[in-house]
Amino acid sequence: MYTADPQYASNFVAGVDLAFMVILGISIFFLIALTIVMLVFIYKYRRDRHPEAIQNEGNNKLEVIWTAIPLVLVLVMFYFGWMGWKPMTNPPEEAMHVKAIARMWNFSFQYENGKITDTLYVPINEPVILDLVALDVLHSLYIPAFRVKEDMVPGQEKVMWFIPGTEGEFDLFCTEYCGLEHSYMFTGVKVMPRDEFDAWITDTTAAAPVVDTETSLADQGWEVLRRNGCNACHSVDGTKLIGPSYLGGWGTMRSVVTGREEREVVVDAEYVRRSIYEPNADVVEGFNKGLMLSYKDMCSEEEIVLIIEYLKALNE
Amino acid sequence: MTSNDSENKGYKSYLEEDGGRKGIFKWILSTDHKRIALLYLYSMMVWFTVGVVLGLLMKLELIAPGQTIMGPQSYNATFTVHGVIMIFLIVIPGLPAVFGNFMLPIQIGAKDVAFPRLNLLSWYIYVLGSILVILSLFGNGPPDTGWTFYAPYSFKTGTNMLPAALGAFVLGFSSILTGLNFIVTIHRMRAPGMTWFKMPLFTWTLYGTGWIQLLATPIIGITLLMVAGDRILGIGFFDPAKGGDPLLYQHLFWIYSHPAVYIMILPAMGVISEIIPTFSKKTIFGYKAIVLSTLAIAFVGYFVWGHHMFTSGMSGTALYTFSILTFLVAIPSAIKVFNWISTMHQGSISTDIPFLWAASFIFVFLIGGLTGLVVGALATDVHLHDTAFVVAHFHFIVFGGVGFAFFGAIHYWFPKIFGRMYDKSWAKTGWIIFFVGFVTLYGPMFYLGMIGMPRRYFDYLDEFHGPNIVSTLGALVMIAGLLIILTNLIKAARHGEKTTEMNPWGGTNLEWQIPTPPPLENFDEIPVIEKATYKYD
Amino acid sequence: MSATSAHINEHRDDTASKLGMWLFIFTELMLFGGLFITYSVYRYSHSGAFHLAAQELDVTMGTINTVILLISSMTLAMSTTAIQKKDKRTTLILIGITLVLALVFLVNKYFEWSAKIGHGIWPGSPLLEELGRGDTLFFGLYFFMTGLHAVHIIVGMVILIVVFVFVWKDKLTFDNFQLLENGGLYWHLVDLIWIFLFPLFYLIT
Amino acid sequence: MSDTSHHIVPYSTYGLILLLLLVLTGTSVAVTQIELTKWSTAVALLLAGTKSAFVLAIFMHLKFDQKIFRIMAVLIILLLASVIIITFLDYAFR
Ligand code: HEA
Ligand code: HEA
Ligand code: CUA
Ligand SMILES: [Cu+2]
Repeated sequence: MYTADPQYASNFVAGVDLAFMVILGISIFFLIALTIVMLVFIYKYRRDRHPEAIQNEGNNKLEVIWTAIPLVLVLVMFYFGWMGWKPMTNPPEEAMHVKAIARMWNFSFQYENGKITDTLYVPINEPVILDLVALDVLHSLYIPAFRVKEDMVPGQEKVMWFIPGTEGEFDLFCTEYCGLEHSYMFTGVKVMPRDEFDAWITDTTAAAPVVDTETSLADQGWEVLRRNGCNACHSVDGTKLIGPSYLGGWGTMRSVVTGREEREVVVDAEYVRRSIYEPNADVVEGFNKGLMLSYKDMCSEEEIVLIIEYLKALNE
Repeated sequence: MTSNDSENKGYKSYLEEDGGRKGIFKWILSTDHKRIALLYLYSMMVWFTVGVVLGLLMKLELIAPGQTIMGPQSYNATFTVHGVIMIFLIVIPGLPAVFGNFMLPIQIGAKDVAFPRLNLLSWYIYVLGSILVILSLFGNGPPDTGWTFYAPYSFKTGTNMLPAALGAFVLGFSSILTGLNFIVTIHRMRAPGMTWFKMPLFTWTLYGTGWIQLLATPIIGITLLMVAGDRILGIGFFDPAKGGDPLLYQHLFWIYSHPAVYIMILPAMGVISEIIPTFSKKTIFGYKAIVLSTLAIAFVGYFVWGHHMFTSGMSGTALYTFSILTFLVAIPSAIKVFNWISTMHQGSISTDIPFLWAASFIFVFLIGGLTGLVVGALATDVHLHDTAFVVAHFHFIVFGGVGFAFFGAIHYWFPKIFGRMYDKSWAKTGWIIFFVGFVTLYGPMFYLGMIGMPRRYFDYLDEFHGPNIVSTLGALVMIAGLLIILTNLIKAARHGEKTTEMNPWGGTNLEWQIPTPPPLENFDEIPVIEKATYKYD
Repeated sequence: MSATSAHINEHRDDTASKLGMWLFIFTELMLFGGLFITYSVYRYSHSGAFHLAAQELDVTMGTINTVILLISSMTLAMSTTAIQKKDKRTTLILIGITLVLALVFLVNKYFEWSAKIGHGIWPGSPLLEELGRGDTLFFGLYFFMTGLHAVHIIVGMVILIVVFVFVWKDKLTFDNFQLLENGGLYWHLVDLIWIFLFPLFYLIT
Repeated sequence: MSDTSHHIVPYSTYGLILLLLLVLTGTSVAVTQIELTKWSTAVALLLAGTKSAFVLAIFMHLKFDQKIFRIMAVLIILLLASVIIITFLDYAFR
């Protein structure tokens, strides 16, 4: 949110907002001044009040003045814009690294200890460096409250950094158009005190798929699907999205295209596994190749078993 | 258009002189620059209607969070086709092809453009390109890449991106040929005495525009061909998996598309520079400064493309160079604004409808231009890039600028073109409704962008709801205004009161010194120009 | 065409059509300019791979083609002299030689390309995918740029054939040969581009 | 209506230029055989630039035509060069 709150949400807010003030200030001044002058002229020199125009072809002195003044003003604007931006390019040497991974259409964040989440958790008042990774197409990571944004380009290593300054939850959007569910590619940043963060990051129970007996296997399978963002492309209710729906798939026959060949396969454990690890090997007829990436690093064999349980449960 | 009109007037106007052809061939085979101008006008009206409806659909979708009238795929296709139509089919060719074609030869005292048949061919190419764009709607579904066709998404999507890109490629040809034609016409066909610094300012802006069309358009042509190569042959120019660099695509795209925004705005500025002196009954203030600023915009405009890529990961050096160049290109625009307002000073101003459009142009252009400065600075653009703020900036300047100038132009030259007059009070009613709707529609988007709503979002969080409602209401108001304006004009073109008055507004350029509507070859005898333009004495 | 519109086309302005041709040439320059930008960027970021990949190209073949194009440019330039000297026969012969040379160029190009394809190198071929990114880009650019250049050769040939016929039928004469000159300008442009393509692809080993 | 008095270029001029172009081509091929490493591209481009200057001036008659054509050609080549240089402000400093 846009506020003049002295408790800045990140270390960049002050610089960026100063640039805003300066540029918007000058702009609004010119807008109002020029509009008023124009309206006054239109009123004062209306034809019925001023029937004879007084000819005047120009004035070189004036031309110079109104070239020079804006020139100085834009240089001032440039300067403030530059100063607000410069610190963004200089990440500190010592900082916590988080790998931010974007794919169609979700973010995931991987911490130094291997923990993966779909929301970004960071400790307050400490520099954080995000290593930006895009797996398929361009995405862009934008945290309005922090005034930071950087595109994520597949095949390029880029970083962004900030020091969060206010506790709380903030929005995090994808701002580079990336296809169907671009507008649903958002999540949050949670800024918390150091001790809370330490407790959270060492608590690995939430991340590993421990087979607990409390929740059913199928529910845990759903949890896996949700965490990996599969639902962006696969529906539960049979609607055709980017990929085939989960509903009514298990155990049936499917026509798939393997390479150039068409063939019929049964949806069994092997098929599901292959669809997750080598999604482009067999492409179900009517869907496009190349849209899904392998989830080999993100989804373990045990998790696939849970997913299969979920698919089976859907058939009931 | 009855033929015995000519007997009363003693000459045959271009509307009656049909070259002995029949039916529609009277138009589509004519090489008369004035008829070709009208061909462009009519075909653009069709696309324009489509574009406006698509814009309205988007606003309706955005009236509330969640899905309201269409799904995400349709929304993505809608803004893509809306952008492609508006940019490539309406505002880039718009003013040059319609009013440039009609007025340029007349304003410099020529009988036609240098290559009349090439001129007609350009129109056919335009139609071909627009058909390709429309074809992209069928088959695998309309393209969903945004008008920017950013790689690598543009060759990953399964939709019909290729026909749309090819359409843009073909339209580029039309644009190049028009520019070429105008430049040669201006160099070779000025009437005796029509020296460079006696040329009307509209002609000057067409000259600047012509050069941009000629020298920038091929870049997008080749870029789209490369994308086609990536899609069809799998070459991998822009495919990161094959070593290509998606950022290079952005460079190439904007090397064209930034200068393209000046293709749009320069003729618009030209129109304003015509209207203001006429209705102030006063010589334009600082003629030479305006000419020089036109050339400066055309030239410096080539070197600022990187301001669309501030967050893409360019080198720091490139970032601040582009930022500073962006600020420099704003100066010549400022010079123009100051000169326009000074022209009004001590004038004798008639607030007829063309003048109202021109004055409101200055206001919305100021907003659009000044917010361009906000996104031109590095720190602020990092926050605002790809948010609703940018959408507001370019609607204010593209359609506030070019659209307002277009309406100004059509109201200004209407009697000359059609030999008929529209209803002035309806025109004013339409204008005020349109203006109010316009500001209500796009104003809230600045705020939305500042609080962080990304663009190309089919759905949004609840916190963005309020301003979006206002904006949609504004759209409805504006469309009402638009309907009034268009109905008034269409009605007038068909049944409006006939006029043969040569100079209804008291203008000084050559177009006001020939009969209304103009005869086939504009001038019986090529005029000899002695006076400077915009001279009132 | 009616009498009136013929009237418009009646006057002839050679400078205007020459200017038109030059403007078109500028457009073409920028078209290839986009590709040269692409080339220089990738050359810069994959310079090692470009050097190695270029060894695959046949310098002799490239040199021969350069020579052919240069000669054809000269013969065509000479034809404008010939026509001004009212020497129709020489004019036709010179244009004819140009056309033959253009054909030889294309035949050479054909053999060059098919040799590459024989080695498993074509845009998006599996071999390129193995060879890596620099090679993919180098050969992508190679095929694209020389291909586009070849298209220009073909267009140029069509123009020259038209010119040839017009000269033959005396539609172009010593005092009215702007079309020949424009065709020449176009042809020299094709030559001009090759002058840069040749060192950039063949001579960077 | 043609206001250019056509300058008839003698055949020998064209022949001479061709000879020059061939020599330059030979040079640039020869130069790449010796290792100049980082200079070889610069030299090749310089030679190509010289060659194209000859083609533009003589074959394309810029030398004999009105000045305006020369001005335009030079400006456009400068424009393309500036665009390339500005693009490299990004790539060279990444
Ligand atoms: C007609 C079209 C047009 C015109 C004329 C302009 C003019 C300008 N534009 Fe705009 N622009 C677009 C169309 C246009 N733009 C479009 C379509 C996009 C979005 C593309 C997309 O992503 O889809 C865009 C996007 C865009 C961006 C990228 C934003 C982003 O994506 O992050 C930027 C950034 O610098 C920018 C800047 C400018 C500037 C500085 C000017 C300047 O030329 C404006 C100059 C005018 C003035 C400054 C006003 C008059 C001056 C005064 C009254 C005097 C006082 C002034 C001073 C003190 C200097 N524009
Ligand atoms: C000329 C350019 C132009 C025009 C006129 C418009 C007109 C409208 N636009 Fe715009 N719009 C774009 C160019 C334009 N648009 C572009 C380039 C994009 C970006 C696409 C992308 O992201 O890829 C965009 C995106 C865009 C979005 C954002 C999508 C998103 O990011 O989520 C929205 C949202 O509401 C919108 C709404 C509208 C509305 C309601 C109208 C209209 O309904 C308003 C009605 C119009 C008028 C009242 C008249 C103006 C008059 C003229 C232009 C001249 C007339 C000419 C002739 C008659 C020949 N548009
Ligand atoms: Cu990811 Cu938009
Ligand atoms: Cu721009």
